Amino acid sequence: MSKILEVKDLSLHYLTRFGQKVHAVTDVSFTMNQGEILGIAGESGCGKSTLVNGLMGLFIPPLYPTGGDVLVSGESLMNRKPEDIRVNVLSQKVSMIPQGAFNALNPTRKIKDIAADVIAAHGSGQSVSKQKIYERLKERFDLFGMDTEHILNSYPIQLTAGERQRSVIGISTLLNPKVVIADEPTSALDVTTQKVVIKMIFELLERNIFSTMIFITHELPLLRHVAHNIAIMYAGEFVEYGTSTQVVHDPRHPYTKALMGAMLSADAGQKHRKPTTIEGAPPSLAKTMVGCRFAERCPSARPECKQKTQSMRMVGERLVRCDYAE
Amino acid sequence: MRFMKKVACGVFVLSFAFLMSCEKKEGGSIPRNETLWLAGSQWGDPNTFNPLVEPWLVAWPVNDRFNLMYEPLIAYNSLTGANEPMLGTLISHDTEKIVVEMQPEAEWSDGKKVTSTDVKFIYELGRRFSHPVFSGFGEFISEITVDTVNAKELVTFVVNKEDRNNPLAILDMLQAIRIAPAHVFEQYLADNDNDFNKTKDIKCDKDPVVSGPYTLIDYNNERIILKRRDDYWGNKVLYDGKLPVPKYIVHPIYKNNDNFAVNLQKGNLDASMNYIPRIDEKRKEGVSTWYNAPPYYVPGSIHFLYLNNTKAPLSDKNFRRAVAAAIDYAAISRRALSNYAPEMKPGLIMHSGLEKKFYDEAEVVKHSVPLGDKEFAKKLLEQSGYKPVFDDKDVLKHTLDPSGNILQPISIKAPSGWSDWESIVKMVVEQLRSVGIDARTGFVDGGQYWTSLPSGDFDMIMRKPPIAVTASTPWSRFNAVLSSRNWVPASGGSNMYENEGRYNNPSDPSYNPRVEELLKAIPLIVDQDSLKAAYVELNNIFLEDQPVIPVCHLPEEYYQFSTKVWVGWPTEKSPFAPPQLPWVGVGRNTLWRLELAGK
Amino acid sequence: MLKLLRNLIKEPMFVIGSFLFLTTILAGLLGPSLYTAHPDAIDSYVQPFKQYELESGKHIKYWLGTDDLGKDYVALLLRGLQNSLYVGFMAGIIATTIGTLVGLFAGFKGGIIDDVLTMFTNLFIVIPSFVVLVLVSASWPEGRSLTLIAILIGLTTWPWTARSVRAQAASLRGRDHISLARINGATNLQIIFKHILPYLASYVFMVFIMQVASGILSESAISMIGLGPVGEGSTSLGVILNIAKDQGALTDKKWWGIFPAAGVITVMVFALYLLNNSMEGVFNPRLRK
Amino acid sequence: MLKKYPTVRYISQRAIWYFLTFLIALSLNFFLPRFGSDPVDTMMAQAAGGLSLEKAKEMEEGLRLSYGLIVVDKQGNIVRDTVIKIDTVVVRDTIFTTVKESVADSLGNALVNERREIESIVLRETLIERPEAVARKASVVSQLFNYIRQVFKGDLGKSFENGKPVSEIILQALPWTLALQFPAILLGWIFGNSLGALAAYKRGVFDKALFPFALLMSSVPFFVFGMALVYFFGIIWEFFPVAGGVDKSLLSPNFFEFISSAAYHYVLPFFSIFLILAGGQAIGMRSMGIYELGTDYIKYAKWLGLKETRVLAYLFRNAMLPQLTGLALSIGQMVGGALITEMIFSYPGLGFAMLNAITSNDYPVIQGVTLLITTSVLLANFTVDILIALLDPRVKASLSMDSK
Amino acid sequence: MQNDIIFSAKNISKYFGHGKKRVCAVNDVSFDIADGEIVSIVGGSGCGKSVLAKIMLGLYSPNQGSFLYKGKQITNTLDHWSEVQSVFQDPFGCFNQFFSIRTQLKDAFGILKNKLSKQEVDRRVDEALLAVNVKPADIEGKYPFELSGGQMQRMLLARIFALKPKVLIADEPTSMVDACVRANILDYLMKLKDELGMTIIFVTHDIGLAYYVSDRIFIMHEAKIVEAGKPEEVTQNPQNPHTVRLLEDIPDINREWIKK
Repeated sequence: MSKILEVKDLSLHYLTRFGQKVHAVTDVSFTMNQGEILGIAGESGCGKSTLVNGLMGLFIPPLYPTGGDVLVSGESLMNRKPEDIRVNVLSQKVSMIPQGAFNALNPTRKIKDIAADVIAAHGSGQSVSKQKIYERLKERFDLFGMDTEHILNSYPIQLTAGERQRSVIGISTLLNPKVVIADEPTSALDVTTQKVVIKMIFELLERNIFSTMIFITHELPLLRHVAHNIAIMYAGEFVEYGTSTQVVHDPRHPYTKALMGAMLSADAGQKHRKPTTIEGAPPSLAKTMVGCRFAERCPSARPECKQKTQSMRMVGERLVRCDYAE
Repeated sequence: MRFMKKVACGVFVLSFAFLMSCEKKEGGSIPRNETLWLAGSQWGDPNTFNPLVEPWLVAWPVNDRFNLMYEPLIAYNSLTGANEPMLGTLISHDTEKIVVEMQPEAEWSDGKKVTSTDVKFIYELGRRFSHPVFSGFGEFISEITVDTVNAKELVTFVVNKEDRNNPLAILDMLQAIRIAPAHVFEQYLADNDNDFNKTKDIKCDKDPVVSGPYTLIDYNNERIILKRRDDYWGNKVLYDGKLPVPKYIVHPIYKNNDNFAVNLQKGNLDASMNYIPRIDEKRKEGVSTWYNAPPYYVPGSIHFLYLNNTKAPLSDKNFRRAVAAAIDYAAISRRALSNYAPEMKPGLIMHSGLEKKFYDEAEVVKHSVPLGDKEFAKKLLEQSGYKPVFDDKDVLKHTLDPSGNILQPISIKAPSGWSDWESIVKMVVEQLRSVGIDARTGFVDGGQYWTSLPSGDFDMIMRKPPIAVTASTPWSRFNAVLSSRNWVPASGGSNMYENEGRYNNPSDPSYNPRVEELLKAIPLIVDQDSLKAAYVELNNIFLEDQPVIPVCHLPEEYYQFSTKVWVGWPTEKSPFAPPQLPWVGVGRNTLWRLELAGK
Repeated sequence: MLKLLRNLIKEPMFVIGSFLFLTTILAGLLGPSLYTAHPDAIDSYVQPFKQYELESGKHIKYWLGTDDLGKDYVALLLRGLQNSLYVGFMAGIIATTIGTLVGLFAGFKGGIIDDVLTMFTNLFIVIPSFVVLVLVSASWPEGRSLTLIAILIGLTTWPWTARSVRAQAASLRGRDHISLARINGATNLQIIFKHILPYLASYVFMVFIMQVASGILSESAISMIGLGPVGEGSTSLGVILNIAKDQGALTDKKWWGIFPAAGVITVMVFALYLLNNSMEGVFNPRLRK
Repeated sequence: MLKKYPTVRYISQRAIWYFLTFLIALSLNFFLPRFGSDPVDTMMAQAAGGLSLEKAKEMEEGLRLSYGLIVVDKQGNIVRDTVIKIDTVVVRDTIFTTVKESVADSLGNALVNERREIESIVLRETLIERPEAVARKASVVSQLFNYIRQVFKGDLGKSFENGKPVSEIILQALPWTLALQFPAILLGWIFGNSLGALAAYKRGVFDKALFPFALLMSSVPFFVFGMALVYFFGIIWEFFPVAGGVDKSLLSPNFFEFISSAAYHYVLPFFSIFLILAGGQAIGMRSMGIYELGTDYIKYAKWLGLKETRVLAYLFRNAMLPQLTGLALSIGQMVGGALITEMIFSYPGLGFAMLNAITSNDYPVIQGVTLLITTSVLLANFTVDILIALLDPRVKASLSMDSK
Repeated sequence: MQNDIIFSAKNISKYFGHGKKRVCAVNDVSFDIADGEIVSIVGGSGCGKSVLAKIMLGLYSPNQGSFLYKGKQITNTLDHWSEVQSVFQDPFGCFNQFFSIRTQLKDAFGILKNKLSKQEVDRRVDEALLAVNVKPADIEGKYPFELSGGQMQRMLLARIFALKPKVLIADEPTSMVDACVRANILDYLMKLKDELGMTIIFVTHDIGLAYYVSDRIFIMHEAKIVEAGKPEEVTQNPQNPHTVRLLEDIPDINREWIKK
């Protein structure tokens, strides 16, 4: 088991158009080994998407790294030229499956052309014949058990939502990336399609197209089935980080507890269980914050929580950002 | 995408190559030092060069009185008043008949002689095909007879005593109607089943059969090019065997007033006949005119303000006279006309040129109101019972008529966009209002202008009657302004194409039959004293009644030339030809006298 | 809203644009009362197209010279500015009103009404408005007034507004707040004016600005070819240019007859474009990044 | 049959729509000039000076006939209706006294030898009925149908000014206009859009410098820019000719001579259209580009590490499609503005022909030119519609879905 | 019993378009909904559940079959809406950005047949706000864009608390909010039923949520109701394969969902 991805105290901020500094990610650290699937969960606006850009080394203004480091296979992504990142990192080392597959595909290009563009962008320089590229694509897309010819030769608008999502997955993993980041790949889909897509990702894992994945969603139950480890993110910080069983079945951080309490299912016995709810909204990331960021909404908050900045500590074999968690 | 890129690249490369090739090449252009560039007659696209087509449709130099390709029997010299020979020589003219002798040497470019057959052909077209343009034949000429004396043909035009009885008009025709080759057009007619309209559709632009010193070699929308005919019969007969100097004459077609001035100053154009403002400023660029000082040009026509004589208050003679007195003619010339109009004298007879002999200053002063005399105008208005009403800011509100009713504002029409007339009207309005006449500008679209003129739908309107300086001036001017021959009421759906102001209604008690009598009589008067007496009498009636207001005397045609390439132009100091471009009437004589500059 | 306005004020394009435009408006409104020379007053003693005149070494009589008749160009420019603005605003108001009403109605109603109105709108878009303007102006029987020109421009340019407003209104039609208003019992008029128009207000305003600019441009173009307004006091900037060009100002190197008026038109239009673009940047969040 | 080929079906639908629009434009073109004065009246007033009333009437009838304003039977003879006109004629009887005066004697033989003075005037009114054969005026509708028929025959009438068939005038002017406007608009569009896309993509200094400049360019009226070019490059520095399409002194030039002279005259008018158009297009493309930049597919393309040129190509291609629609819609405006440029440069194209026709109230030419402009704008729109259907898979897909 | 039937649908169908383009959204559906029930309509996207909800709301009328509200056809939509109200999916899109929340809550009273006095309206708005745990002072003078998504969704519910309609049609009110807000909303739906005895039609694609709140569940698939019954029956003992599929596809933490 080798370390594929190491994130050390990564902090990111971006500037709004009027110069406001937003600290979207603060002190995020984790390590991923070959073959590991990490789930990151959190409410919308918690900094998940900014983190994704940071993990890919895409510090395109107005996004700037505040501090920390990201290492992929031991190579740092910090302070590198965008062109270097583009040629050496993207699609090959770190790749991304975005949410909303419909909008992610260039509407005026056929799937095969978009895929060919990816190959061309990371080619060794000499041009490969169209025929060869097509064969390579066909081989890869055949893995998904779909009408490959139809998909490759279609424009995105001619495909169904599921086909599009699968095309995106196919394109993103075309160059066998070391790490795949899946950013809410299923959140716009209904439950049935969601399952199909997840199955497909697992198919790729099984075939060793890629082996390491970060899966971002706000559906904790889904992570329970997909991820080995789960990190809960709140207001730009990881608040709990542990194995999926630990986090889902035995949450320790008050926020994770609240999230789990709010989950409902069709299981017997769940009927008329009062779900927990969290009042209030996450704090604005544009302000400098003192103390626990969840303190305002925490049901078990103590007066000192608002002053004392919390840091991650081991609680029951997982990391929790709460001094009072047990 | 790639395809688009290729197209874009291709287009860029091509256009770049295209632009790189932009050097001025002399190659196929005609040599400047053999070419005379003249402009100002042809403004639109040339369409046809058929001499039988209506003059307003045919292209230069077949239209108007241009004698370069087709020639008339005689040519009128507006400087001397002489009728100079062209295809014929004027032998005699009296009140009964006009006799012209054909030039025996005159021949067409195809070698055939120009004979009386050609003359009769063109003059009888009007009768033969009821053609409106050549229609004068019946009204003015009762008969054309030919006698051969000593192998010379004498053509006699008999005045139609029964109809118009006007030998002056026949003289005008002789120099206006160019003779076309009868044998050519009879053939065309025969080819077209004698259908005159079909014959008119022939453009006559390829090797036309002409009698004049130049012939058409090329034309398009940009210019018309004529080339000298070295075997022109007239060189020997009329010009002591000399050739006209320029080998080519080019008429560039400028559709924009701007282009004339620029090209004259750059030396691209040798002479033009259009209006160019502030000509004195261009003098340093080698542009000259007949006179070196104002008015620069030779006046030849009068621009009028026509008044609707049938509509109150303009039906009141005194009101009209007040209007004439109120206008500041000098200011108009200075501000609106670049000083091209000489000092204004009242009446229909000009105090310059050949008409001067009919001008009687004492009579004019006696009968006319003083011009530009606002006090006089005010007094006259007051005496006639008109009363201006001013508001508290001393701005004229309206005018009251003698019975105390408010007069409708008097609108002065002019076609919008004719900037010199617009300027004149603006100034007249200002001046009339200052004496208490409620006048307004009424600029209308050109179409509206031309429609309201003959129908009489106006209060006052700017007008230049289409009168050329010919043997018949100033009679033709009096006739155009005063004739009640075809009088019809205004705005009744009937049009008048002369005397549009509807002066002298024959069925009105105030009708003055003397006007018509004199208009009929003058063309028949031979004795110069009697003629002057008649003109003075008619002019006095005009001055007393003031049916229209003469506003300024301007040249009939402008004539400015550049000395950058060609010199030897006629001017005040060297008046060997009239102040016209070397294509009109006897003005073409200039062509034999031009020299290259710097030689 | 306030925040958007505050952002707008921070926008340099907006500041420059509004400064330029307010300057032209103020010049048009106050100019004639500050600069009292009458635009139609003819100085019969100066040369035609006098470049400028210094009197007694100090007092400048003609800042920008005179025209061919001896009229003061500054006074003419102020009058022209006033008239061009009048035509621009009038045309803008007419086009925006008609366009907004047609667009709102078509976009809100949908269905067959939308189809018919859209077809009608497209018809008028593809028939070049310049051509219609030329045809009508050229054949208008009585003197063309400023108002007539403005109305003609307004009547030929409304389809642009209608088209864009329709698209916006149609996208709003399906929004939930319209459905909510409906089940709140709001009438169609209430929905249009309370629940659609406010959303389009900034957009309509931007379109209005563009219509004013295009009105000014169209007027100057039509005047330039000699089909502009006629009659006392209706001198517009295009008319000044037309007269100056007819009188040979361009070819006689009398630049003061052409370029000040041309410059004023350009500055006005530029200012309006700046305003429009800066507002688009602020009101359209996609461009904000 | 057509269902199988949705694109063909779409194109034929558009063709029908444009044809209907054309008919409406044709009617507008017919009716608008008739707001004003009767063209024949105008011609008569200009040409009939000095004619007798009978001749004038004959001429007027001839003109009306040639403009289809009166009804003709199958043999081509004018259909006449007999109208009884009742005129009130005031007959004046004058009683003269003869006065012998010296003035009379001096007037020569032709005049009566005595002058008579009016003693009194007696007025008598008489009613006269006179039958008159009046040419039957064609109704507006039949005129319209006649006009449409003529237009489809290619007969646009004759110029008032020189009797030249309008179609001939247009055919002579059209190549110049096409040669000027087509490349200027096309290249201006391509150049402007490329700059705009680049500015949107690069932002930064390039954008900051380009944007205000492009905005300024797009706010300069065509004719103002044209005049500035004429003034500086034609008159002050005399680099280029200020008027015309080709050297007027060329006599039967060979191809190269003609082209080089034409190119020399082409520079200023071309750039005056090209630069302004490019400015406007750059502004439009820039905001389209910025909009597209925010879209997910561009983000995704960047995440995938596509080459910068490729991302730019995505951007250009997709932002171009709405720009293409914009081009189609605004081509009428552009052509209108560009026609004025021709007037400034006295370029022998349609715009200049129209200006001259306007100044001389030559309605058939005005109508002919405006009709041609409208037609070509419609054709351009139609072409762009087809182009979009071919270029944009979204439109294509929606077409085939519609036909399902 | 007959009087207690709120909605009665007999073989209703609704389709859009004509000829070959015709799309059937609701196909031959029949059901009765009794007073005071919470009925969930569950199905995947495009199954026709939203169209059915709109028919109930009177925004569409069926092309075929009879659809009765309280035994009568819906003729006057304004009358209908005074008793049948709705909350929508997107809480942000539901409010007009240009008016304050309070104003818009008050505007809602326009639909009621008996006009209330100003004081009465104010009182009921305050009451409704308290019912959804919002202090009236907190939203005083606030505009929609100043609130978070969760708060906005509560405002929509406050509107219902204020109007007190007989029937509420909630069309996917939870699909665009985070998990914790979702629970909140369901709570209020229960509260509406419990406290005001409202009949609630709850449209969702998540059978888990339906199970949690409903008295009855309709499973829709391809424009038809394929299964209907009590939540326990439907979830514990599904008869239709589509129901089974819907249940299986939900990732439940306590159940095997996918092979790793």
